[in-house]
Amino acid sequence: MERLYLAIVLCPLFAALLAGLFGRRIGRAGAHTVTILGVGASFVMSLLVLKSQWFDGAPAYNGAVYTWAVVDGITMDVGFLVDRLTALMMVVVTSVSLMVHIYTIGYMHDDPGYQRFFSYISLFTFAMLTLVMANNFMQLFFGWEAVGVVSYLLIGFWYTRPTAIFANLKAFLVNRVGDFGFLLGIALILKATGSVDYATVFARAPEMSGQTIELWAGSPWSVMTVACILLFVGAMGKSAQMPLHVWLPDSMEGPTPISALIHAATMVTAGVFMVARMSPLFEYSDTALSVVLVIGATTALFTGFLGVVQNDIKRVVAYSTLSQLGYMIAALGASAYAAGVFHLMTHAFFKALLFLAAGSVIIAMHHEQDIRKMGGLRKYLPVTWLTSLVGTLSLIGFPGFAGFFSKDALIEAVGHAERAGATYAWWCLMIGVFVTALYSFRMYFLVFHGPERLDAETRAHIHESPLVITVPLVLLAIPSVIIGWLTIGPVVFGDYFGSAIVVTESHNVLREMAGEFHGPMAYILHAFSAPVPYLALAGAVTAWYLYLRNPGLAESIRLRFRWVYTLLMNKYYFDDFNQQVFARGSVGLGNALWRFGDVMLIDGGLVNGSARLVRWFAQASRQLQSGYLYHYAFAMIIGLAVLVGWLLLGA
Amino acid sequence: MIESMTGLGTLSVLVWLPILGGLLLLALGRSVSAGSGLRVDRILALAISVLTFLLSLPLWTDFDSSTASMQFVERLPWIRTFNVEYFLGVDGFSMPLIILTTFLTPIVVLAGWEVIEMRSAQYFAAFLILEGLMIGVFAALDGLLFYVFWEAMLIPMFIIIGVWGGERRVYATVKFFLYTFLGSVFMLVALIYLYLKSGSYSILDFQALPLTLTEQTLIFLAFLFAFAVKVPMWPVHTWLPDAHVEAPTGGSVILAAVLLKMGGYGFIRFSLPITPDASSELAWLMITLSLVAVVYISLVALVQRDMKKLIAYSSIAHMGFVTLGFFVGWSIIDRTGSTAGVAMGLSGGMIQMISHGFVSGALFLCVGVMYDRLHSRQIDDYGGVVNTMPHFAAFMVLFALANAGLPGTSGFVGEFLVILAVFKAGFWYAFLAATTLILGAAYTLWLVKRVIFGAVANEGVAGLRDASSRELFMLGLVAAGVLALGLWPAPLTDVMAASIDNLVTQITHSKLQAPL
Amino acid sequence: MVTLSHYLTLSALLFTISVAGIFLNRKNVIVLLMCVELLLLAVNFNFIAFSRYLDDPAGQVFVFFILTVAAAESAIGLAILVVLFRSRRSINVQELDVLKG
Amino acid sequence: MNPLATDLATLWPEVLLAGGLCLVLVVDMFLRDSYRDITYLLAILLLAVLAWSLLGTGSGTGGGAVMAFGASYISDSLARVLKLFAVAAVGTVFLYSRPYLRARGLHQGEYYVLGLFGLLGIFVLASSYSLLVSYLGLEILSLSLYALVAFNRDSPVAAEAAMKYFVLGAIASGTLLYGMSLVYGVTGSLNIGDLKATIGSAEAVSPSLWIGLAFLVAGIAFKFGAVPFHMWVPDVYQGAPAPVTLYVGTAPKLGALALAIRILVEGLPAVGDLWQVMLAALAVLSLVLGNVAAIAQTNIRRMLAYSTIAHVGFILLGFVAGTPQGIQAALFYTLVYVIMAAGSFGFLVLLGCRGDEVEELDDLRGLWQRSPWFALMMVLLMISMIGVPPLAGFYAKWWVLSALLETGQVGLALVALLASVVGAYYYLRVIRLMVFDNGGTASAAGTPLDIRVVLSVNALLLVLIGLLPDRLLELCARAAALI
Amino acid sequence: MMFTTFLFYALSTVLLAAAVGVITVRNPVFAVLCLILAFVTSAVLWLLLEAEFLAVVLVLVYVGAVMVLFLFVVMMLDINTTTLREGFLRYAPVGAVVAGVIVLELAYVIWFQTAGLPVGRQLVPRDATYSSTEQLGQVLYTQYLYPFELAAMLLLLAIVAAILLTMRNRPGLKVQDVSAQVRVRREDRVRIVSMKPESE
Repeated sequence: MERLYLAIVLCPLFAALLAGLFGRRIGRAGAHTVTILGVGASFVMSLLVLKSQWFDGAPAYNGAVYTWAVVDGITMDVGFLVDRLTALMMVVVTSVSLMVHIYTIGYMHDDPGYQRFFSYISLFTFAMLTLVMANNFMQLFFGWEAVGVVSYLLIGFWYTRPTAIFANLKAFLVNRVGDFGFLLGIALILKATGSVDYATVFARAPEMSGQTIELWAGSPWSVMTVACILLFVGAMGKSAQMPLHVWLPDSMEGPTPISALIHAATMVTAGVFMVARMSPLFEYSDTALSVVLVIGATTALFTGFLGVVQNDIKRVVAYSTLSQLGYMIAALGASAYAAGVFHLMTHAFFKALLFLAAGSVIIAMHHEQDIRKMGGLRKYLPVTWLTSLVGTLSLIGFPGFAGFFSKDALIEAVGHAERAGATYAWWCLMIGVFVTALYSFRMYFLVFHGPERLDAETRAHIHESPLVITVPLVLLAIPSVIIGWLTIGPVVFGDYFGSAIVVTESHNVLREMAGEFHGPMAYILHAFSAPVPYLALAGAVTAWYLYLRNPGLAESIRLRFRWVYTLLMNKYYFDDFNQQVFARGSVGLGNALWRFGDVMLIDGGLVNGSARLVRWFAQASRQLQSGYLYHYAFAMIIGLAVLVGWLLLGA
Repeated sequence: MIESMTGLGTLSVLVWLPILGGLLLLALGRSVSAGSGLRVDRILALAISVLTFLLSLPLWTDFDSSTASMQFVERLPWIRTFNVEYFLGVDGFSMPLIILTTFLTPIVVLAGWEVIEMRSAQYFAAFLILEGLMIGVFAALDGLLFYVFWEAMLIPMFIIIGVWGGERRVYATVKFFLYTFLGSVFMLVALIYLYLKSGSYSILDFQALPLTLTEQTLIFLAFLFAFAVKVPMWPVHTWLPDAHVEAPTGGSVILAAVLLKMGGYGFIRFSLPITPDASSELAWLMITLSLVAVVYISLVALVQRDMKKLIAYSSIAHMGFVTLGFFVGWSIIDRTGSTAGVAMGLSGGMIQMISHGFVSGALFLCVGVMYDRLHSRQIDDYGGVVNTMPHFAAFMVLFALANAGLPGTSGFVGEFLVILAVFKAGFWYAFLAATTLILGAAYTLWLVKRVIFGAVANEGVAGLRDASSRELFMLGLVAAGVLALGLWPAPLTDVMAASIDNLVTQITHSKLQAPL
Repeated sequence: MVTLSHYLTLSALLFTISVAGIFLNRKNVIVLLMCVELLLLAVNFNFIAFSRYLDDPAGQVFVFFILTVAAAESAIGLAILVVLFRSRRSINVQELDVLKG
Repeated sequence: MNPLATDLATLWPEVLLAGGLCLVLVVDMFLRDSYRDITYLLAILLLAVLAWSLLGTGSGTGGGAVMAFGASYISDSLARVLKLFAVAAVGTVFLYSRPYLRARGLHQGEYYVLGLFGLLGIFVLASSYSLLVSYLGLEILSLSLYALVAFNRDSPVAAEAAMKYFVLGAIASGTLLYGMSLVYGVTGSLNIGDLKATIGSAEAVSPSLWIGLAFLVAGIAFKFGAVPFHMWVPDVYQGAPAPVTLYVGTAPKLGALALAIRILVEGLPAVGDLWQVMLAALAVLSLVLGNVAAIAQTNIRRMLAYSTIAHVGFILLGFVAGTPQGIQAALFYTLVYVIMAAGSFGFLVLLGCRGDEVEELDDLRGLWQRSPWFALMMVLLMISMIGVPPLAGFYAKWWVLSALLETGQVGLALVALLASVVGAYYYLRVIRLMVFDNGGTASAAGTPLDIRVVLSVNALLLVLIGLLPDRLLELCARAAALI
Repeated sequence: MMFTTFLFYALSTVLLAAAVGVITVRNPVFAVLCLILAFVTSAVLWLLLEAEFLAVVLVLVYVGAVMVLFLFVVMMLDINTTTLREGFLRYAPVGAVVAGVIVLELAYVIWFQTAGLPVGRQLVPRDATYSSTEQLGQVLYTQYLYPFELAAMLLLLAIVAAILLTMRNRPGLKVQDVSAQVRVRREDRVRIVSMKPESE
């Protein structure tokens, strides 16, 4: 079995290396064949793993591949922990990645960096797999940073665009802020448990929860709380939770496929996965969970608002991603890990779908991304239209669609949770439902319905995208509809995860809900007794009224609430704040330290200062050597007199 | 304790082969250097350095990593009058550093391959001699022998910077010389004092010598002067940026990759084992200085407009981790009362040294590659290099990421271990140390953004030709090292483990009681 | 009653006068040479006085040699003086200031 | 065998030297200028014979001290070593000087004769065991030096330098004599052995002895050229003809060392702490002033003069330590210094021996392009002067420091070190001018082979000593062991 | 005794006055004369100390030879006597201070810190037959042979040096070249001219 896991990880890597190093030799076709084969292989194998885990009920595998290092008696392995959670993630990652690979053939087919791109996304798949399959923190951190780097490279893929290279630097640095906390969290865990290996750490979690640490004198904190919060800071970075969410919208500077793959389906969900993976730790700290809950809910709502005012098609989807991530995180915060991960899965499909659809639209519009310049595309892009309708419905949680099950479940779970901030979170999420529907359908209507606002020559050439693009859309549309129906039972309310996720009884909201769960159908019906569907519907209708029925109203509203609008347009001024305070601040500080500390004090004062002093002294001493014999003699006599006097006085 | 052997062995060969080779080159002089009809100097230099590297491999392969005692020992009387010996040997600390040296020297020779037109024979000769001396420093187990090699290194470096350097080379090289010279004279005093106490110059005897706390403190400070300048630690670091900026590529590489390591090595070989109690008394100072180096210097690096200066400052910041890792152990013992984590800090520091050798060396090579084409080190003169030099850009980005401590590259391992260790000493230490994740990434990647990425900035950049196969080869070699060390540091850690454990027992055993 | 101290004092005074003469002299070098002779004279006084009071001939022998040396010394000194005058056309002490700094 | 015969037998080096000297003098008188080389060769031959015979006896029984002439003459290992090195130094000086003198029409036999006279003075000092003999030796040395400095009769600066040297030297010897007279007055003896014997605790507290000591120290310090009795050094070094500077800068230091060791260390150990204190003060002054003042110089020889003063400070520190260690260190330092000085002044003579004088530091610019080998040699010399291993200069400093630290005088050690760090600057400047810069005129092109070889050997000797210092260290240790 | 004391003081006064004169008088010739005076007086003082031989030597050799040499040089290089002397006056005070310090230091020791000095030791009475010359003669060539020889070398050195520095053979100097005289041949001296006899 171990060989299989290794193969799953390495296939994409080798594919990436081939495409990257020998791209020129093997050519475009070669590049995409190799990588698609690689990812495809690991997708198939992941399915096998899932099967063996789920249906054959194979035990979780936890083994080392090789010993990375042994330091101070602490062994750090590179190895795999494959249980049902991992298996699920592997399938999600590889499948979406496969779709994106195929889709890329069409999307990038006239880009000079074709091979490079394939190599990158394969490399990403490798990194993501090592992340999810890791069985220790060191490797987790490795994957964690690796995906970050690949996303850095991919956001800056079009490196000649100033915006792109600004965005990728920003993304990397903001992620680094997260990793900063993450690394400290790991360090704390090592300090507390003396190991970085999941199994050992989880085993020692109980004793760890007892310990306390003094961050500053006289304020003992529960080690568990501090560790979990620190780890969660990492998650905030990767999964773009407020206030570390600022990088995600800018990351849309990258090519659309990676927006789908990395910034919607997989990498950004790493945080969710990580928290779920760490459930044995988080369960010991209500404080930490509350933090998670509140942050998640806040992100879910407030980034949703931002989606309403965006006009760039990809940015709208990006903000919706942010808000959906908020949902997942909130679910985790409510100890409904399963629900979180479940939403992660469904979201992976429909959000990838939406992105790819958006990409399809963008190609059709010849890289025009402003939805105000679109409209009525339905008749030009039938497939795209249909699939994105499916995606949108799934996103807003239209009953029966995948998104419905996941979102409804997690909202309910949050509702059940009794934990500090739970009610606040519940309200955020509820309003969020409305907002989601509003901005999703706003985009949908503006793009596919209503009057055509596109210019003549675009209209002349516009046509449905080729098969390599539409097929992935369709392939993604299917799970977006049905996956929820099929899997909610076992995954959320069943014990699919088994030991992979640990929830203490008192927290186990899903267990409570499981009582009322009588199959998907019943669940749908039951849902109508709750406000969620109506809110979604309301949102959709509002969107329809404002943006199709009489757009003037939308305009007038915007004018009425200009300050809200500007606030939203400026994304609550987060970016400006960071730019002014952190970027400017550190540069200014650096300049001050350099010019004053190094150049002026140390170099000017100490080093050159002493040199100048010596030189001055030297010049002065030249004056003593006047050249006059009598001065010389005088000096000698003085010296003699002093010597004698000294001796006599000394006596 | 040490099986004494007479006659010259591997280490002597490693020390003297390059030196003699260098002298040979000097003797041949003009007749073989650039401009002369047949130009064999560089080939000769390359041959000698590669041969040295190959001869140094047995150190690794035949190394017995189970013991902390010295290996490949050579012990001959040298100055009977003062009981000074020609005493060479390696343990888990010195061996990797020697390998690093022998590995990098051929690359340095390659770096000067076509670039050095003026007095090339002397150039290569200087580097070969320097290599021999550096190996000598790492291999010497006799205090005076160590000092001799240590000081002698100044001469070739002084010449290298002064002759083949940039505009302000004289200022830079004199500053370099005087700074280091000033530092090391204090070490001389300490060595003599230890000799007077112990009756021998053997470092091992020094380590076994019981000393009072005041003695230890003074000796520690004396050594600190010497090593802090070499490392360099804030606030005696200002020679480094100047030296780096003015030095030729090869000089910068050796300077950053090996010479700075002498300081760290000195701490491990002298300060910690010889004056353990003073070290624990003054650990707070060392930790503070290291943290200052990490934060302050990183911020300074952020605002540099000269690539070499930037990398020089980043070197200082990274070396801060070395000293941090070495000295955090004391405060760990204070806080936790156990030695768990001390070894982690030490090995973290050691690995950081090796890794920094690779990474900073590589970065200076990259700058050199660009400088050879555009003859500018100013960041503003570049931009969009990737458009014209894709292959080179790939390497540069790789090394930049390694410099930013990306897991999978060597840059990560040391910092990771050190931060893990430091956390045991206290949250806020770790907090400050970990800022390097952000700051390091900030200055490195910002540099990359301004230099490598973006549209072609000017016709100068537009005219660049991509790295030649020679340059790619040498960059590739280093890259291999960076990745290997990052993906599988186990071999290195295993080699050091025994010596580190031994050191831990040494330093935790107070000298104020009976000798060890 | 003339004691040893008297003679010593006398020589001390001579010594001082000659020294003072050397560094006060702003005129010509030849006076410097004379001062040197005075200096030696002072020393001779010491030796002779001591040898008398110690009743030991060594002191007188020493003086004998000092006189010899002094003669040789003044010969060379005067020779140098001549050379100096030939090349400079002056033996003014204040003009001997080419070498300085 | 009557006592006089045995005395003369022990006296053989001086006899040989004096006899040979007269021979040279006589032969030279009958030579036409075109045959001056014969004088030269005779002188060299004489020195060779001396060296050979000294080696013959020196290498034998290390330290059997033999007295003669009523214990006013001593022949011990120290004397032998000093004489040997003095012979070598003077020989080297002669080898260096010939082409230079020839190029300037100064090639007269008197140069060699006076040189040999100086050597005789050093011999006398080296094996003098009585104040009287020391004084005579000192005068022989000094008078020949005065004459040598004025040797170029047509050079006004030389005459000025000679006159300054003479007057100050006369004062110094007067001071020395005054001191001797007081010591004689207290102890009633001129014999060093008797001094050591008679000065017990009672006499040690006699203030007049102290004053005498102060006068003695002043005289010795002048011979060394220690601050504040150093004023003659820069002027003489700059004013004298280069070969004479070469002579003045090398061999006489051995004489001064002998004077100091015989009188202070062997004669007046009872008041050791007093002269150690005085010498400490002089040493510190010399170290600081010498190193600092050298920085501001533009004339090479003047700079080297100040560096000499600094080195003298180090030598005196050896005496300050007072222990046998210290004396041996001082001896070693002096020997090494003589080699270094011979090299660096010889380098100037070499550059000047085609007629064009090399005076200013700037003349050295870019020498490496024109004559790389000799630039390298000079670099070695300078590095050795800084005291950077692996050159001989380092071990000299190292030994002195060891001696100081052994007696716990850490402060002095630190002062010395810091001063030498400051000093490093101007030696580096020489290297920088020769190696880093361009322009300048000096060149070793067309210089005769012999002098080239001598210089190379001279410089490489420092490297040899640097790599294998043990022989010389042991030699010095044995030479000064009996004190 | 009274007489010697008086003599001592008188001569000392003269001596010191002469010494001061050496360094103060304007004309070097006078300076030399002062110096000679000083030597003569001290010679007499040495007689008081029963060092007749040295006293005689001082007068004969020193005054007779060296001082004459000085005088000769002074005359030879006629130095203008009107050289400034306000320099002297300007520096006199500081000079006086330093000189005073030295004198005080010495006097302090000589009079008050006499430990170790043979002061107040009773003079060994000497009978009329005693001769310091004899004494010197006895030790000079035996005990002090070595220094004596050295002195010889020293004088040789002085001769060599003096000649080297001062003697120079200028061209056009009227000297007799013996070898030339010996080498002369008849042809150089006699010229035979043949002329035909006059006929009438």
